[in-house]
Amino acid sequence: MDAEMRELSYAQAIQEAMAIAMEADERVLLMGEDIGVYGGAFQVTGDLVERFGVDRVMDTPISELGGAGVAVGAAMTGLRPIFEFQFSDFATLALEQIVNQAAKMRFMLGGEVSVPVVMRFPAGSGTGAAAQHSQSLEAWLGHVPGLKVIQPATPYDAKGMLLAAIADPDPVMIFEHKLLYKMKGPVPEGHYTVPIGKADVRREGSDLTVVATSIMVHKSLEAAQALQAEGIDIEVIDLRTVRPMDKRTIIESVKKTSRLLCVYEAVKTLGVGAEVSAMIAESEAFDFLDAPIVRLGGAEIPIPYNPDLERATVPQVPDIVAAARDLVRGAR
Amino acid sequence: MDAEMRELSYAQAIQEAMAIAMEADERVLLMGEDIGVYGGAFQVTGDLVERFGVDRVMDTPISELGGAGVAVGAAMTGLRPIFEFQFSDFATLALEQIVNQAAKMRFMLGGEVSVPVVMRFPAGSGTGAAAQHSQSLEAWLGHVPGLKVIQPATPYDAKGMLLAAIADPDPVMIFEHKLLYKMKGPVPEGHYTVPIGKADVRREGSDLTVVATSIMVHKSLEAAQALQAEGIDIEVIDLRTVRPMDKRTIIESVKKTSRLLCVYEAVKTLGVGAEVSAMIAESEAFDFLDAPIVRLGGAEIPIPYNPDLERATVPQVPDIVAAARDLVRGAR
Amino acid sequence: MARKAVLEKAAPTNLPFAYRHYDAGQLREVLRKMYLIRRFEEGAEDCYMRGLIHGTMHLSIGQEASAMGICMPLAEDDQITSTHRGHGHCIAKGAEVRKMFAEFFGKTTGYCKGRGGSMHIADVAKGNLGANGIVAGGIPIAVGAALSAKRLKTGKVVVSFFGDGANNEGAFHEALNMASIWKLPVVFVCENNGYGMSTSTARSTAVRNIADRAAAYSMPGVIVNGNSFTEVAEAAHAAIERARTGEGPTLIESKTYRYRGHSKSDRNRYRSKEEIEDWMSNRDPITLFEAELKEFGIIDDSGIEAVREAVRQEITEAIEFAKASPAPDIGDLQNYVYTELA
Amino acid sequence: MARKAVLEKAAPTNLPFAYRHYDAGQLREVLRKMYLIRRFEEGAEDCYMRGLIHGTMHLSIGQEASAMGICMPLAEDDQITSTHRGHGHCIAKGAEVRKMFAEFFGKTTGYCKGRGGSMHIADVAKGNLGANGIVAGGIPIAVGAALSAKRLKTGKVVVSFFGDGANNEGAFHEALNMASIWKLPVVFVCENNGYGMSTSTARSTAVRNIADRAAAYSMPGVIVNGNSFTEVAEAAHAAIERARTGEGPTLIESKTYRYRGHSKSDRNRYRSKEEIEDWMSNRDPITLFEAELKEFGIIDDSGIEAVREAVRQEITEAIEFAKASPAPDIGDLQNYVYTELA
Ligand SMILES: Cc1ncc(C[n+]2csc(CCOP(=O)(O)OP(=O)(O)O)c2C)c(N)n1
Ligand SMILES: Cc1ncc(C[n+]2csc(CCOP(=O)(O)OP(=O)(O)O)c2C)c(N)n1
Ligand SMILES: [Mg+2]
Ligand SMILES: [Mg+2]
Repeated sequence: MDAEMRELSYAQAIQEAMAIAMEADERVLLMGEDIGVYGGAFQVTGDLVERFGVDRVMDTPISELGGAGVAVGAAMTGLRPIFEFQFSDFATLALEQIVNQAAKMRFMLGGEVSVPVVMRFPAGSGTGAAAQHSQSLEAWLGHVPGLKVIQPATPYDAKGMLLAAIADPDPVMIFEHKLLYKMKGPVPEGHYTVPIGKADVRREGSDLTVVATSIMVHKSLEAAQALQAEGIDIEVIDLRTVRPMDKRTIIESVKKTSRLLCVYEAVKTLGVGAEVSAMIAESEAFDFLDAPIVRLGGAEIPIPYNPDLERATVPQVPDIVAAARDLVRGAR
Repeated sequence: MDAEMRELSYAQAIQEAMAIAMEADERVLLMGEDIGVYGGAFQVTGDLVERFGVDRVMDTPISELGGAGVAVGAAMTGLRPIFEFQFSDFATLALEQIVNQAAKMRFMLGGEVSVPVVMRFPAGSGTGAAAQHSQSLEAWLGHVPGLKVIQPATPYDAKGMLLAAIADPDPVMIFEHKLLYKMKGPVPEGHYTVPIGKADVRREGSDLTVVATSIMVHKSLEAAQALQAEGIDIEVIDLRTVRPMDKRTIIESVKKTSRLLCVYEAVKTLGVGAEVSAMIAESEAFDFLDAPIVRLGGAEIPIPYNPDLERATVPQVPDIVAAARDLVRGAR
Repeated sequence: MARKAVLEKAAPTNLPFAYRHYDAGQLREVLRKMYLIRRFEEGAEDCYMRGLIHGTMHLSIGQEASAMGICMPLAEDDQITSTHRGHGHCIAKGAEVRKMFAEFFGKTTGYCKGRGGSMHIADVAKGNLGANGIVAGGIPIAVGAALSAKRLKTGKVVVSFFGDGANNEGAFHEALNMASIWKLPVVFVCENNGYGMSTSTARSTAVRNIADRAAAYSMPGVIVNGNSFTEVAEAAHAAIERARTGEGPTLIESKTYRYRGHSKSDRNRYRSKEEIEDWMSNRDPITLFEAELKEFGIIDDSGIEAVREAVRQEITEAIEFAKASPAPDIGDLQNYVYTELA
Repeated sequence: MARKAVLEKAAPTNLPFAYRHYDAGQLREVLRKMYLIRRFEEGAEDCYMRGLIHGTMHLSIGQEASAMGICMPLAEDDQITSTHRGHGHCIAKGAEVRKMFAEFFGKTTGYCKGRGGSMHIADVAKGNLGANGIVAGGIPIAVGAALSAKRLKTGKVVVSFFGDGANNEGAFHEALNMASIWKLPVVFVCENNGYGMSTSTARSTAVRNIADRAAAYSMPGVIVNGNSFTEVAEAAHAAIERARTGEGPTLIESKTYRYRGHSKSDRNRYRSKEEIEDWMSNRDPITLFEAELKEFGIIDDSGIEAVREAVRQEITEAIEFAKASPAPDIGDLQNYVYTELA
């Protein structure tokens, strides 16, 4: 860690990125419910309202569709809004503006406008908030051309990818796993970007490629660590961007390891891992495969309230260990 | 075709299903924008209002979220509403009620209620209605436990699956391709059901399995016909149900043909074909595969207005022919 | 009965609505339930602090008169939709606190068998169609339930509870409009506690009173002191009658206050200690109700003590029941997603 | 100029707003544009019938005074958001009809390079942020543009056009509320043509006038005869001034009528021939405006004929331009999805 690195939490890293962007560019402003004096449902905006005032840290009424639409209109006309949803589940109210307007506007208008809006979605389970406050909906937005969709897994990436998103001329959707907010990690001071559209090989290995997203990156790294003792050597790729997907990095890895396991929290069916799997199955890496492509995703149920059920709903380290072991040992 | 079979259009078949259900059960009622005297944007409800009156064929205000919510509430309390969206694109306004409420209600309440609502979504491109009126969003809903999601491809299935949907105690989402509405086919008189969750082998073949959805079933059958002349023998499976998916039928077919091509109109990335591909790649059929699994899906763009561009955006018969030929000939 | 006689001797027209309309036994039961709500929430809060309950919760302490005033005039099979701040509505509509605690503890004996938690408690048998985690999510559902009542001619009335923050959601607008044009038997109850999370109505809402928006749907808009049981009950009674007789919906704005933070993550930086203190000392709904009951001779101090003691007992037992109840089996994870077919 | 002198001799206070406020040249230009809108749509309809244009289209024939009355008081760099029935707004805000026809023909010379078609025509350079295929979809976007105007201090005012049907969408409610609490420079213009597709306002909307809903957002609600250019312009002028001086939004309800069916699939079974006939014969906005112009001596019959001829010419040339323009290259299918980085 070099001199300018400090340990920051994921939430602090996001906050710092927003502060840097707001400092540098008058057009950047924050919108969302209770992001002002409350500091945001997850304290991500924190005290920014004190630094930048209520005109740039705007509490919106509880109006997700209208609020998102205001952000879209503002982005089309010169501002650079960052819109926070309190929970990604409430995106269900705003998809009209996100998908029909923000994503398609440039195309429908033949390239005459850009929509540089950033939307932030606290996502995922693990907080006991039950079925309407725990969903992982990144696959929906990953299905939509015109959007860019990212899932940073570390404080470093959260800051760098958010700064890249703010600089991006097109709409960028950021899914932030709530359980990551308090996770700490090294974060450089000042401005830097982490490119959208590049996966990251978090750990090199030769026996199996694990492509994981968001919090599952950490669980997969833990699993890899555990399997090391058994002599199983796992490569862990942090997908980081759902759309556009970094196919090359994954393909090269699978060509090397000949095995692929996709790990994600969202409902397994039609989750991001389905795309990763299908992409590999139609790529040149297909011929290198020595085993079926396995996906570990969320159970096919809404997220339950009871903590034991909740945990059982999404992949945990032992599940990853078992699936990886089976794949490498040829039990599958 | 037996005595009671007539040729009906897909739209007429749906209308007939609704009429039969309404005749048989007072609790069945229709809701939607301009479904009364206008007959529906695609003339699917037609003159039903004259037969059943405005209390059972209810024109709603232009309020998709509220309207869907009313249907959900009515379904929870004794009615059996069939809610028509004018275009599936407007589902973006109502996903809160569909996904957070209808889909999860039974689970969240520990099994204390059922939500027997049916929602109908005219979907797909080909009418020159451009990016906000041409989307195929079935993959989104296919990602949601608690929903059943179907895409009937023929008048026969449209009627039979709709009748199954109305009888189903849980929320069923029906995606109807607009270009199918005028397609004619044999439809039995009276009540019959086609089960939700069963794919249909529309054509048997030995060289390649094509899994197609909705209008792509017909294009795939046409392609199969064309390839017959080249001595290529294709099996075409009509997926029919996105959720719950009929894995067994597809797996058995691929074990037989050793090759899989998925054909669907929605944006390729994270479309239904991604799930079919991934499902096969992790199944026992993996070991039978002689070629990569190929997907033909929509281009990664919003649907353009210009008719030539519009056609080029989604798979057409020659694309299917070429992809199938390449797969069977080993060019891939 | 003796007390009722006393009441009848007093000049009836001068008596507030509740004291004309309900007998002493009923009024004492209202007091008991107001205590039950408060002690239930205090108990839940305590269990949460002690780490026995996970997730979050939204307490309605300070709003008990509103829940009771609205639910008292409802018939047993009338229905309600509730909110994230719904424990009061749930108890007022007849729920058993032990099954509520069991739900908080994530147990199979809970109202949702441990799947829903605080934000999804429902009691369909008693007409509570459920709390809701989505602000304004229950409003269209209530309209749908009212549509069922009308079409199926059940005679039921449906009440939709929601907060001041919810009135800026599109769902509010769409639902009230439909209820009005179709003249459905539904009563919209906005419990205005001054804030949607940290955002005051002045900062979020373009009208002074939420009830002022009723005119945009051609329905009566009524403002009541939400901390006065009798005021709330009187307005609810009228609105429910109106709904039941086919005259359509009413919007009631019940002005009240929550003492606790929005949820367990609230730093209370958007309001002053003085403001909270003022409501607690001078406008507490239970204190006000007790004073009235005593004034009209319906209960005395020892009677109140007995109520409190009974409630204390019931809460203690309910928590014990919840603790002792079995947790769900992990093997049942997939249950209740779809309706099990016979 | 001579005509202006004539006007000035008349008692100015008795003159309707437009005739006090605009000079004769401007007023003749308004007439020309009203004709341009109508002939544009007639031309588009004709091309559609002859199979030259695909998809569908929504014609605003009969509503020309509303589009012109609202846009006339706008400055060139003021902005609008429009609707599926947006050709009139587009032309009124300064668009070139040849680029509009080219878009209908799906050509690269069209406003959207053939990607958008009728429902997505925009002219960002002239301040038209776009038609919209989603009912009420443009309303929050307009509020966002007004937020930009306020924060970036551009002095711009934004007008959001929408129909009566749109007023029942949640987006309407949420957007008007936000515009009001933030006092944004935006004018909401509801063009009430009596129907959302087949559904009359009486059957869809719980208030008699859409403008009655303005009170729910503490903003002025103004009703005007949408077929009278001067009435519309007067209300628009006041609302735009109010917005520009920082006093916040206004809701204008412009009562008008569409002669054609909703879109090309309409069987017109929800209204009577007599009703349509009545509007066409007795309240046509162009006929009314011409009569006023003649009454005030601003134009005579030969002048009107010249306007018509010029418009006819422009339309013919525009269609030729569209026909002769190149179609997009299939190889460019992927363009414009993301912003091309330099
Ligand atoms: C659609 C939606 N947006 C935001 C939230 C987060 N949230 C939960 S409660 C709440 C405040 C609600 O305020 P109000 O309606 O006044 O109810 P109160 O909490 O005051 O009882 C917010 C913003 C949510 N649950 N749902
Ligand atoms: C969200 C949405 N719902 C439904 C439609 C289909 N639709 C297009 S125009 C229209 C009627 C709109 O009525 P109004 O707002 O009065 O405008 P008008 O057509 O009368 O100009 C409808 C229902 C749509 N485009 N968008
Ligand atoms: Mg509140
Ligand atoms: Mg209209």
